[in-house]
Order: sequence, then C-alpha cells, then structure tokens
Amino acid sequence: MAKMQLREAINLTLHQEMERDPSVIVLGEDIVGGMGTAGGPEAIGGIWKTTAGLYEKFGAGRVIDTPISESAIIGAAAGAALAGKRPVAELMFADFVGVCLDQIWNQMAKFRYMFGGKSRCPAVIRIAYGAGRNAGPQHSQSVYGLMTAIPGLKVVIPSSPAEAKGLLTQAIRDDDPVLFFEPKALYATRGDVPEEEYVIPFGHARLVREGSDVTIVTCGQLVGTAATAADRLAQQGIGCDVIDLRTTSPLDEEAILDSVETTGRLVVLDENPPRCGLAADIAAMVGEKAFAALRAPVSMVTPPHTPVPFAVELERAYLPDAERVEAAVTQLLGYRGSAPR
Amino acid sequence: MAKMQLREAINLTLHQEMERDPSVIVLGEDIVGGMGTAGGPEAIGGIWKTTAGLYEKFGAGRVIDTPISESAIIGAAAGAALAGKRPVAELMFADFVGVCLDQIWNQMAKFRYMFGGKSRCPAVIRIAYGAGRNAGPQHSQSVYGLMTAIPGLKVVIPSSPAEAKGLLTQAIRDDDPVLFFEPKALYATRGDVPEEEYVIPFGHARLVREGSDVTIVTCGQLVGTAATAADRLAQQGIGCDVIDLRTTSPLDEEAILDSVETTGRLVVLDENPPRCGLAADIAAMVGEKAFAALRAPVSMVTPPHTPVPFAVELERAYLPDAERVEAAVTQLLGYRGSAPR
Amino acid sequence: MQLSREQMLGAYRQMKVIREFEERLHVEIQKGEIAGFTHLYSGQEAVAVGVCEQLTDGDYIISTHRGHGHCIAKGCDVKGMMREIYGSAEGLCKGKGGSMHIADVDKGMLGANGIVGAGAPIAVGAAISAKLDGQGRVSVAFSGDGACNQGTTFEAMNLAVVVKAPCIFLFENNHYSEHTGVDYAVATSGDIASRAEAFGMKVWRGNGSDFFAVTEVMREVLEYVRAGNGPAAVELDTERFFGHFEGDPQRYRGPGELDRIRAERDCLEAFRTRVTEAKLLEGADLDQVDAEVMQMIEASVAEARSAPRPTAADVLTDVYISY
Amino acid sequence: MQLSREQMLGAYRQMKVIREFEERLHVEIQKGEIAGFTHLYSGQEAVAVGVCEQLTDGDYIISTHRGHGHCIAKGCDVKGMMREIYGSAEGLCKGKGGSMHIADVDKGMLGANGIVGAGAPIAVGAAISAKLDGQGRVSVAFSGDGACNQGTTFEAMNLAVVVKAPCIFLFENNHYSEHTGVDYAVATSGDIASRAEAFGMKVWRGNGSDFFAVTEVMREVLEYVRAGNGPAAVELDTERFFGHFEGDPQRYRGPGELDRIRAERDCLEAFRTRVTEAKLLEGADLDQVDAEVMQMIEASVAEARSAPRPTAADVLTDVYISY
Ligand SMILES: Cc1ncc(C[n+]2csc(CCOP(=O)(O)OP(=O)(O)O)c2C)c(N)n1
Ligand SMILES: Cc1ncc(C[n+]2csc(CCOP(=O)(O)OP(=O)(O)O)c2C)c(N)n1
Ligand SMILES: [Mg+2]
Ligand SMILES: [Mg+2]
Repeated sequence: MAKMQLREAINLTLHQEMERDPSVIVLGEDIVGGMGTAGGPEAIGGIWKTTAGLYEKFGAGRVIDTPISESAIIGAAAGAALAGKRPVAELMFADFVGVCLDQIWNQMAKFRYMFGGKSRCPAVIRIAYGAGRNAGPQHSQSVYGLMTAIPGLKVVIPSSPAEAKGLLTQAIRDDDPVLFFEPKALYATRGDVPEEEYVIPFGHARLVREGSDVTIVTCGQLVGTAATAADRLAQQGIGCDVIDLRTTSPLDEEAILDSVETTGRLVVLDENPPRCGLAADIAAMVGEKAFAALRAPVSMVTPPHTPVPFAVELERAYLPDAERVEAAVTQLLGYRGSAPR
Repeated sequence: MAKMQLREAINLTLHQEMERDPSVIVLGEDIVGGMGTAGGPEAIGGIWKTTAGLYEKFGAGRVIDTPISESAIIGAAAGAALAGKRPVAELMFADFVGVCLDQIWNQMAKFRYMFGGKSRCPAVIRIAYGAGRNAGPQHSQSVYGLMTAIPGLKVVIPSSPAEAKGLLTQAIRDDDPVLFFEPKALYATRGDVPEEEYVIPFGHARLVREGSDVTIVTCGQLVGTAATAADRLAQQGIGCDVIDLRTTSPLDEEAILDSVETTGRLVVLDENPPRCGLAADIAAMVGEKAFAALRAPVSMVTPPHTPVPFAVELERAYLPDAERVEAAVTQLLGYRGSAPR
Repeated sequence: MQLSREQMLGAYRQMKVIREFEERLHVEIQKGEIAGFTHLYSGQEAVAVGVCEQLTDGDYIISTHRGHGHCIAKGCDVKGMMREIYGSAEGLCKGKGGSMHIADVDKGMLGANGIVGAGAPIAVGAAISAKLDGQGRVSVAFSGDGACNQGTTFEAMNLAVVVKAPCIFLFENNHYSEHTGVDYAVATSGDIASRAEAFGMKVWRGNGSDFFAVTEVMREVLEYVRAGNGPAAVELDTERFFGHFEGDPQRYRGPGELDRIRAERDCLEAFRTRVTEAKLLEGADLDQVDAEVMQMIEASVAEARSAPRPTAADVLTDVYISY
Repeated sequence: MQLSREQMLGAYRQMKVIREFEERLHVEIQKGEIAGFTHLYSGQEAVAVGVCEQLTDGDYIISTHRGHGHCIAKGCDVKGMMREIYGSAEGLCKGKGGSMHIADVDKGMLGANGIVGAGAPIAVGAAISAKLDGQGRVSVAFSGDGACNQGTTFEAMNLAVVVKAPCIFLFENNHYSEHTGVDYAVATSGDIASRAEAFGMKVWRGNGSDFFAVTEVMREVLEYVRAGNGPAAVELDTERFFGHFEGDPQRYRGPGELDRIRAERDCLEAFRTRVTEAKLLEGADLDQVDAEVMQMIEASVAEARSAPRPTAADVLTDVYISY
C-alpha cells in the first residue's frame, strides 16, 4: 500500500503492464513531450503527467508521441490491436471524441461483431473527462454517456486511485475495446493504492455507503459527491446505499436492482446532460425491472441540458453537488403518491 | 395536394426555400453529381436524388458539390451560417456523423451558448438514416438518439412526405442548428403533400392513432410500424394512442404525459440501441413526471445492443416490427403488479 | 522482375477469380438475389493482385467499400466470401458484415470498410505493430481517389512519416468517387501522388491496368519499405468497369467510355496478350485457368444459395454483453 | 506598402495592447485571479495585427485556443474580453465561453476555438458565403503548426481550392505544439507551406516577427484572394514568449531560448527600431502609446475584477429549450 495521486496510480499501472506484457504500447499527443525540441524528450509525460517516464523506460517503439490528429491516433490503436498489440491511446480531453468518433464507433466497436466474431480489438482509450476545472464548453464534457450508447464498447470510470489501478489493469488485459474515463478533477487526489498488480473485474459495482432508505447510483468524480451527501444524510438518520458503477457498460444491473428492491427509492447522479444520458438509462432500466419496488419516481440529478459554462459561478451551478443530491433524497422520502397505482 | 415520394417532397421543399430566400444554399457530396466528368453535371441530384435539379436552377454558387470530407462540409455549413447564410448540408448516411461529430457537437451546437447568445447558426444537416435496406453495420444506424443527447441541437425526424415538407421548411427557417433525419427506407414512399409552402412547428407531436388503453410513442420510419400494430390491436378492441414525436429535441413532453395520464401504460418504440437511447430517455421522463399514473412498467421496444447486422434475416430480427409492438402492448395490459407500491 | 510460370499462372488465376466473382455478382444482383449495397471491383484486378501477390499472410492490408478484389487477392476464402455476400450464417463474417465488411485477420486482411478514409489510420497502426516486431512486414492501405480527400487519410500519412511506419498508401485512381470526377474533387487536378509526396514520402506512379507494371512498382516499393525507410505512397491509374454501386445509371460517363475502357484497359486482356506474345505462357494455359475459375465461381454461387441462413438468435452472438 | 503615420501608430497600438493584455494576464493568472486554461499570444502580435489591420469588419477570421491576439486585432472590445476571461456576466460571452471561446460575429470574429483544427472548415464556410455575396470579402483561418496536422485542416484546404473560396490559411509557425517541436510533428521537417502548396494553392512565407514583412505579404495575398483567384496559404515564422498554457514548465526549450527570442524576435522592439531609425515615428510617439495602453489594460483589469458575476440562473439562458 502506498499513498498516491490518481495520476500516479495510472502511471504505475502503465509501467507495470508494459513491463509484464511486451505487446502493450502507448500512444498519444505529447505523452512523451519535448519530441523534436532542443530540450529533448521530456520525462514529464504529457499534460496530465500520466505517462511520465514511460519513454525513457520502454523507448520510442512502444511509447509513441503523435502529431495532433486524433483520428489517426485512435485508428492506429485499432489497427495495432487487430495486429495483436494491446495499445493504450490517450485522448487528452473527452471532448476530443468529436474528432475521432468514427474510429471508436464504426471501427473498433464494430470489428468483433461485423467480422463475425473472428477478430479481437484489445485497445484501450484513456480519456480525461469532466467538469470542475473551468476549462469551458469544449474541455469539460463527460461523454461517457454517449459512449455507453455504443454497442461493442466497454466503458469504465474509476472514482479513486486504487480503483483506477485495478480497472486500468483489467482494461489493458481485456480483449474488447475499452474507453477508460479518468476524472481529470481528481488527478491530484490521493488515496491508498496496493503497489502489486491486481484487477477489478468489469460489470461489478462497488457499494460505497450502505443504507436502506434510498439508493444513489453514480460513477467517477461524482462518487465523492454522493458519499458526502450520504454522510450528511446519515447524520439525520437517513441511510443511503451509494453505488459506484465502475463500468457503465457492462452495467451491474443486479447491484442496482437489489438495492432498489430494499430501498424502493432511487437517485441517479450523473454528469452528462439529461437527454439520452446515463441517468435516464438507469432510471428507465429500474422503472422497467423494479417497477413494483419503486415507492417514488426515480430522481435524476444531472447538469442542465446546456454546454458546460466557463465562469466559476456558472460551472458550480452546472455540476450537481452534494446539496442537490441531499435535496433529491429528501424529496423522495417525502413523496406521497397522489393517485393509486 | 399532390401524391409524391418522400424524396420528392424534400426536393420540392429545397426548391421552394431556395427560391424564396437567396441565403439558402445547399452543399454535400455528389449532391449535383457528375462534376468534373465527361458526362458533366447531372440533374440526378445525389445518390438519394433529393437534390435533383437544384444545380441547374440555382447554380454552382448556391449548390456546392464537395469532395469526400464530411468535417469540411459540416464545418463549412457552420461557417456559412455564422456568416449569415442558411446552409443545408447533406450527410449521405447517418453513420457518417462519426467523421464530423466535432463540427456538429463542439461547434454548431455550442456557438449560441458559448458566445453568450450573440450569434446564430441557422444550419440544417440533412441525414439519411435507418435500417431496413441491408446496408450493413456502417450504413444503417439511426443516430438521432446520440444527437438528442447534445444540448443546442434541434433533432427532427419526419415520418411521411407531408411531414417531411413542413418540418424541413421549418428547419431551414429556424435560427438554431437542426439535424434533419430522413428515413431512407421511406424515400420512395408516397403520400399526399400540399404543394404550397407550410411549416410544421418544432416540439409539437402528432397523434397518429387514438385510443385509451396504451400509449405508443415513436418517430420516423417506426411510426408506420406503430400504426400497423395499433390497427391490428384495434381489431381486438385494444385502443392505442400512437404519438409521432416529429422532433426529439425539443420534445413534446406534454403530449406524451397527457396521453399516459389517460392510458397509464406506455410503449416507447425506438430504432436506437437500448443503452442511453431515446426509449430510455422517454421512459425515464415519464417515470419521473407521470409516476402515479403508470399502471405498468414502461416497455421499451428497441433493437438489441448490437451493430446493425447485414443479412436479411438478421436485420429483420434486429429492427422492431409490429409484432413486437403488439406483444409489448398485450403484455402491459396483462401486467399485474406483484407487490403493493 | 522475372516471374516464374507458376507465379504468372497464379496471378492470372487470382485476377480472373476477381473478375468472374464480380461479373457474376453483377448478374445476380440484377436478378435480385443479393441484398444491400454492393460495389464491384471489375477492371481494377491488376492492382489488387499485383500488390498482394508480393505480400505474405504476415503483411497487412486494409480495404475499402470496394473490397472484394483486395480480399480475394489477399487470400480470403472465395466461397466464404460469396456466402457472406449472400448473407449466409456460414459466410466469412456469419452474414453480419456483408459485402462491405469482409475480413480475415489471420490472413492479414483487416477488413473491407464502409467508411471512406477510415482504413488509412488503421493500416498505420498495423504498420506500427509490424515495425515493433522487427520482421520487415508491411501494411498496405488501399484508398480510392475519393478517399484521398478525407482528413483521416492525410493524418495517417503524416503520422506514418513521423513514426517511420512501414505503411504503403496505395491509391487506386479510377477517376471517380461515386459520380464525381477526380479532376474536380482532388484539388490538384486529380494528382494524388504529389500530395502524398508533400508529406515527405517517396512516391511511385504506375499503370494500374497493367499487372506487370504494378508488379514492378510494388517490387521497388516493398524493397524500400521493408528495408525500414518508412512509409511510401503509390498512385495507380485504373478503371472501374461497373457503376459506383450496382444500380448506378452512370450518366457521368462520356459517350462510349465504358466500351473504350473495356476494350483498351482490360488488365486480363493485357496480361494475356503480353504473356502469349512473349511466349511466356500458352493461350491454352490461360483458357484452362479460365475454365477452372468459371467452374469455381459457379460452384461458389450454387453453394452460397443453399448455404445455411442465419436465425434471429444469431443477432445476439459475437457481443460481450446482451442488453 | 506605404503606411501612413496613423496606420503605423494604430498598428503599434494594437500590438502593444495585445502584448500588455497577455503580459498582465500572465501575472494575474499566477496570482490565481483567473480560472481555467489560458494560452497567451505574447510574441506573435505582428501576425495578428499585420493580418487584421488590412481586414474590414466584413471580412472574417477564425481563431484558435490562443485567440486573444486575433480577437483584439479584429476589433473585439478589449474590456469585454478581459471581463470574459475573468468570467464576468458582462464579459463578451457573458462568462460562458472564457478565454478559449471569445467571439464577436458582428466584427467578423467567428470565435477562438478550443478544438485544434476546427477553425479551418468554418473559415471555408464563411468564405463560401463571402464569395456568394460577391463583394471581395475574405475569410482567414488562423492555425498553428500543430493544427496543420489535423485532418480538418487538410480537408478545408482541399475544399477551398475545389470551390475557389476566398479563404486564407494563415499558419503561425511558433515551432511548438504544446511541448512538441514542429520538426517532429510536421512530417516534412516542419515545412507547412509546401504541404499547402500541394493542394494547388499559391503560398507565401514570411517573418512573423516583423510587422512590416507580414504587412507586405498580406498585401499581396489579399490582392490575390480578393481578386477571385481562390484560396491562398501563408506560413509565418514566429515565437511564443510564454509556455503553451499558463503553468507549462517549458522544459522543451533549449538553454537561453526564452531570453534569446525575447531579445532577438520581439516584434514590438523590431517595430520601434525600424520606425525610429527610418524616422517614420518618434520614440516619444511610441512611448505615449505605451503609456495609454498600460493605462487601458490597468483599467480593464480593475473593471473586470469588479464586474458583475454571473448567477446560477444564467446557466439556463442562451438555449432554445431547458430540460
Ligand atoms: C465517410 C464516408 N463518406 C461518404 C461515403 C459514401 N461513399 C461511398 S464510396 C464513395 C466514393 C469513394 O470514391 P473512391 O475513394 O474513389 O473509391 P471508389 O468508389 O472509386 O473505389 C462515397 C462518397 C462513405 N461510405 N463514407
Ligand atoms: C482536437 C484537439 N486536440 C488536442 C488539443 C490539445 N491542444 C490544445 S493546443 C495544442 C497545441 C496546438 O499547437 P499549435 O497548433 O502549434 O498552436 P499553438 O499552441 O502553438 O498556438 C493541443 C495539442 C485540442 N485542444 N484539440
Ligand atoms: Mg475512385
Ligand atoms: Mg505552435
């Protein structure tokens, strides 16, 4: 066990997996840094510093700094994966999915199915996501909802350094394409991380808090928000199950449904805009599969249906916080059906 | 009134709007056809023939045939719109959103908001969408769900020639970016179309069938499927409201909720894969806003969470049909809550 | 490059297989036997075969929407392909992909591709992998003259040069993208190779209707790329004998154009004339190949027609999860 | 090109405004006054001003993540910009866009842009519109040496040539994209103009640290493009004086590099030397401009600091619908 930042946990995982398996390669913009400069290749490892030291250790053949051309990067990852490698591509901001969606959606995600099950595409795309750093409308989006909508992709969102390490290890070893969303607002967050290798399997949610009154389902950086809300509610005697999904696809429906069977009340806390997002997805699934258990409408706590605004006050109002979660929980507990069902 | 194909209704609309407003321009791949060939510019008007005759009538300045480069096409539409034109760009297949998403999502959709309300981007993107023509995994997708998820876009899906004309007219006159999804399987479908100009306002759903037992909400080419199901059910004495959304954003929540208040039962019929799709979106909205009215779980009738397969038998099994809608309706009517709510 | 008798017969056979595969599909599609959109490769055979005959299973290619020729040339099972195009459950992709998505990764065939321009970056990735393996293997990205305008193609070329990937950008200039002429859409009056050159790549140009010309060019190119000099680009001038897709009225063609290209730029005829005039092969040798190929195509169609059809349950296989 | 005294003073003032705007932001950011990611334009002023001084409000430009200089040069209100960067409700974009999204469509400024390479296609669209209007107006796409590798940039150049759009692709080669050197990322050893040329465009090259050189180049370019000859490309060599974004440790720089470029390639110093040596302006004239600008920047910061802040309700405005 060591205390480390989320970015360090990711860096350690990359080091360990590259050491273990020579077919693991990494590629992306500035993931080395300093290529073609007087200063020379930098150990800095990209603007997030998640790839620091890899170039020095594993060399230019396996640590590939690329020009600004995300379609080429993701396409190259797809091709290298088809050819037997385990590429880990970095997309600097989730918002840049816009310039390379085809390679994710129509290529990687579809190979296995459209080639009749006769190919594997074990590529990982690491993606820094999320609001909270005042990066404005084109550098703050979450995007994991859009990706969850795409058949063939696995979508992973760690919520802490230790989670990041186990989930990234699994992502790299997985034989399907994995989109690995790193909450960029948490890069500097510290936590205890086992130094040895371990995997966290996909499709198994994590119970972060336990309580029998309301279920709160969330993922990524909002897990902390939900936990804070649950802790405050606990002081008022209200018990919440807080479920960290870890992976939105595959989705651990069982964990959600089991909890709702007990609580009868669900808050879904999601960072995507509300329309066709993850909150709606889970609300609908529960509405269908746990209809009889629901004692109140599912409450979806999301940002409004707008781009992510820049100014501090605006972004603060945009991103759901613990207060909004608490209000949603309280409201559910106060719900009295107006008509018989 | 004239009988015409859906493609002809679109073509007529383009003619009328270009005639009326000199700021309307059209652009896309092969929308003229024959540029730079011995045969010369063709009156054929693209592979869908929706732009036939425009070049001859309005000339190369307003009818712009482009190289294969969708990002440039959509970006050019965005730029021309900012500069005061009303561009109508054609995206040959909805699947190609993958190669130009950034221009749709991070550019067009965000200008108004991120420029503080001080710009207009009256661009229309016409997009042929949908399964049913055995075009395989990369030429059959629906995509309107992904687009509905994006704040700032208006998303329109006509279901008949007359609807197409009125909605496209509104799209062209609208001051926000509009994604106009044309059901390609219906291009040759005929219907009565008023020849004069008319608009169908956005955000107003259309009641296609009336009945008080179950509500069926759908759009685009599946409106016909839902109507068929409703007609067959009517013969068994089961009455369905069939709601054609027309626009998925803005969404006519009122029309849906009003109907569900009466019926207490909802089937959402959608052509997107199920995760984070339109079916979930509407199911969740209704689950939240008409909780007390629901007498059974909302039933989501969608394709499975896979790419669109090629073979006739596979695609037939993939795309929801009237039988599946009927089964869903019947099941809802048979629902008996197992536990008290 | 001196080819053995066997190599020549083999190459001719491959070209003939492609030709008859496509000519037969043309007929079957008109009869309504085949669903979906199909893009035929007839006329361009010398390119696919001239390139792929010099590759091994360890080399990679990636193809386009017009992929049948590349697939056959790279060694995909022809009967499996026919079954796929017919949508059989026993097609090469179980009927899930169809004409535009035939792949056989074990043969180094990374897929036909329905998205114009999507192949080039994927080919660069395979080349990066090959380079790391250090065995001199290469990756070939087939692209059309239309695809060369797609941003992905440019990005891929730049990336390949930057990382010195053993990738060959093989542009088949058949003068049309759909209905549009290359002189219009490729801003440099249709000159593709010069644009590739501007990325710092060595480029070759050649007559794509002449198998021997293609072979010679590719010999040089492969020597250059396998030796670790980084990527290269090749522009080959060729002709497609059918429309863009089956059903295309081809009004963009000049008068008599189709007859002329069939008469003057038929790579199979050119091959026959060349080898018989030079007495490298007898006409009878080729006739025999022709007969065998016709029989094989006939058999593959017959078999594809009666091959097992997929069922609804097959929609749900080859996924990691079902919702 | 002979500039009047007024034109010279005006240009100098604009460059000085940009410089001091950026130098001041650098200080304020280090104090923690400003949120988010900010990319400063210091060092490149001669480009923005040399280009935009010859444009009118009817011409369009589109900018990049490093947009302050272009915005100021194109006539955006400086105080409104400062308020925007501070996130005020009365910023040019009401605090919704921030540094990377400043726009003023009425001034022909179609936006800074956070997506590298996204601007070029948008500029082509504005050029298409301008061409249709037939008044000789043009559209300028500012791009960096990194952005020139993005597929969209290539697509835009090809499209512009095909439709003969009056679009100018203005590449500011400041030798770096983030931490990466242009010689590495631009496969042609950093030569951008030749790549543009390969799209069939006429290209110009120049010293982007010399206002008069930029002016002369742009005079020619604008004459060419306004005359209806189609697009053109310009590559200007320049320097950025700060890091990629504020907070960048700049380890990629060579020893003494920052001092050297400040000493040798400062476009404001070069301007001063040139005009005073040639006795076109007095040092005192420039000093007075300097003083006025410093005051204006000071005032704009003071004002931005106390400008009204947005409230939660403002999140929901400027949308066509609220969910
Ligand atoms: C991204 C994308 N845009 C457009 C299309 C539609 N389309 C299919 S083939 C084609 C023309 C391709 O021309 P070219 O690259 O010359 O190949 P050819 O058909 O001549 O073999 C077009 C526009 C597509 N499939 N994908
Ligand atoms: C599509 C996209 N990819 C990556 C980035 C991250 N990024 C922002 S600026 C930049 C470097 C741009 O370099 P250049 O074009 O030379 O402009 P400069 O910063 O030198 O002004 C990068 C990689 C981005 N904003 N958008
Ligand atoms: Mg072609
Ligand atoms: Mg730069």
